Amino acid sequence: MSGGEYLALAYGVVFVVVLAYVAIIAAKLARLQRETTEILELARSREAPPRSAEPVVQKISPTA
Amino acid sequence: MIRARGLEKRYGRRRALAPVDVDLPRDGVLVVTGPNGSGKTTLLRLLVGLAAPTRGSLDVGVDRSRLGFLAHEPLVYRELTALENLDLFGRLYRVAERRERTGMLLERFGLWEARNERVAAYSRGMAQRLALCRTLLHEPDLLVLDEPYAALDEQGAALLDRELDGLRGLRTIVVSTHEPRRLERLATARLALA
Amino acid sequence: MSSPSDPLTSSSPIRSLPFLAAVAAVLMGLAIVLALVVAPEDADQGLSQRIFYIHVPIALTSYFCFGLGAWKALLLLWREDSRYDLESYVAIHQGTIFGALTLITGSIWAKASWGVWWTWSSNQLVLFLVLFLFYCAYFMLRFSLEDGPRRARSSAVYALFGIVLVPISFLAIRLAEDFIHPTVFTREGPQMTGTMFTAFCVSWTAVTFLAYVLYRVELAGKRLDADLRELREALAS
Amino acid sequence: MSYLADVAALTRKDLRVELRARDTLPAMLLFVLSTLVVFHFALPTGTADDAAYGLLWVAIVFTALLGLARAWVPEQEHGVLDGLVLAPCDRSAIWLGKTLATLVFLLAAQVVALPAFVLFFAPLDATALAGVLLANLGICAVGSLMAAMAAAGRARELLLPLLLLPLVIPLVVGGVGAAISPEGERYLLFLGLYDGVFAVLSWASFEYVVTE
Repeated sequence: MSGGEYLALAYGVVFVVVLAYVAIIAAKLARLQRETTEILELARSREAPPRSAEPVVQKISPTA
Repeated sequence: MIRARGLEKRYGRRRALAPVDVDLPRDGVLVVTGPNGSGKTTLLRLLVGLAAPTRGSLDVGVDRSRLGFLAHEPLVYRELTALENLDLFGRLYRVAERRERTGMLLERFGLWEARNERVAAYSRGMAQRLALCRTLLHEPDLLVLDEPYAALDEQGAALLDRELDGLRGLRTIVVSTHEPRRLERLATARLALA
Repeated sequence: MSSPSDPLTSSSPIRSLPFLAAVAAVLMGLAIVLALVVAPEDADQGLSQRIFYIHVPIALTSYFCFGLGAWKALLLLWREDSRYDLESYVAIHQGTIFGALTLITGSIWAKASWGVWWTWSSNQLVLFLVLFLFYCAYFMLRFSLEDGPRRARSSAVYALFGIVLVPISFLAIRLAEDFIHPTVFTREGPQMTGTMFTAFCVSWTAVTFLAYVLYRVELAGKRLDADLRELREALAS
Repeated sequence: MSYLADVAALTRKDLRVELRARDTLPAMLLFVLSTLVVFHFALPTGTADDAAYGLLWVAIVFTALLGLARAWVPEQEHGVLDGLVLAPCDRSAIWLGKTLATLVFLLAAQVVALPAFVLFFAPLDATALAGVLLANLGICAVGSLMAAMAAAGRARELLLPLLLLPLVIPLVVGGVGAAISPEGERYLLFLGLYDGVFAVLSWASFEYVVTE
């Protein structure tokens, strides 16, 4: 292989890896979108509105 | 002595302890009950500082040197004898007159005869009694006991009852247990974890 | 006991991401044009010398990512804010990807200029091999520890070891040169003329910028993941 | 002063546990000897001494790994590590105690291994020995911290070598250099630098690795 081909190989590898990375990110994006729609249906399917987010506090009942 | 607001603990996605509030005055006795997996052990590990809370605030009015913790595990070396274990922890906790205190505790919990035997040769109940000696060795101000009666036989349980009665009003105690009736006369506060 | 901030309130806004990505794309385009066309032909190495304009910037960017990961790890240990764990993890993930690229482009360049796919004589390449092994172990550590503060802290400590390892192992490799086998020739940085130097600098900024954008994209993705999981849990319980 | 007392108590405890259990030290002794014998057959007769020094260092590193893999086992039985972490002593004392104990075991294995090496392969001069001693410090200091990290993981026997080997590469370079290079002092200096830097880093970060 000549100098020029090695050059193309080097830049090609970099380009392919970055492209693969972008593809992985795109796949993650699709998964996130699917999950969001799932959660949306979960929210709609519940009749009662979801409980408020503040912590469930167990009261202590000190003895008389 | 202990003040906690909205104390919660998660390990990544798993929630080990639902938010809980605790207010325990000095020399109070808090009995924590709840089914397995409700977070009793997690709460106690948070109180002694073995785990950091994920959310909420916690203030324990005593530092490690005035704190005694009895866990599910005896927290002693299997290959060392009872005396060697208590000697090691005595040094680490800077206990004054270490030998006398160790001897007295081993005597009180019926382990004096077995003092030179390796813990590996101990039964589960004897190991639990040794763990109690280790927990009380440095006369801690705050005593945190995780299901102390779990492995004790009748005689061991009676020894523990006598010990706790002796400390009532002198020490702050937090106990998690499945037999709250046994601590009915001692408890000044109760916390039921769902 | 400061309670760590909620992942829901992530601070770095996603709004600016498209803009950053556009700048990165322009810079990369400019860098490639400069490196392949504008920069003068190298006298003895010919075309393959132009690999230099992509190989060295990627190596420097990899150092930058490992440094960023170590800095976030230090912040995690110092401020106990679990937000830094994710940032340190993603930064080191970027660093490892660029580290692998450095090894690949480095070996291509070695083949082009010395006819061998691997050579122990170029110190920087050997250093990257050591670092690559180290940071692969970083991921092994993260995958074997259970999610939680212990994993965050252990990973942070290991990341700090990594950044300290860089100068130490560079020194070791230079010392190792004397007895493993004396180098036939050392390739100190080529004396760069004006346009070569500008091409290098543009390429360096471009690749660093690209890494930073990828870092922010992945970070946003992972944060969204965490928030969605929490939302699902809040709804399910 | 009490810090050193804690460290002494913890180191003595480790030595006593080992003398009682007698599982790590004999294993390390036998391992290093059998490795050297295997190397004898692995080396074709004509090879130069330099290769033998390299193999000595492979034997030392893997013997250390064997010892470090069992370093925190006593603390994991009955959850004793929590007991130590709860004690009011500075948590780095736990690390220092374990490092010194592991160092004693490694030295004990080398008391047998180094004479055997000189017998089987090639002589060891003073610089080479100094190199071994300095590298031991580095391996045990970093190794006991890495072992503590790996102990919390699932596949701990697999994880420890992966975590430690990249960090040990500079030590091997320093050790081998001290043995074969004419100006061995430079390598001893480098080993000293490594020990100083990584011992302080391990000392400072141990606390973060054991608390949850």
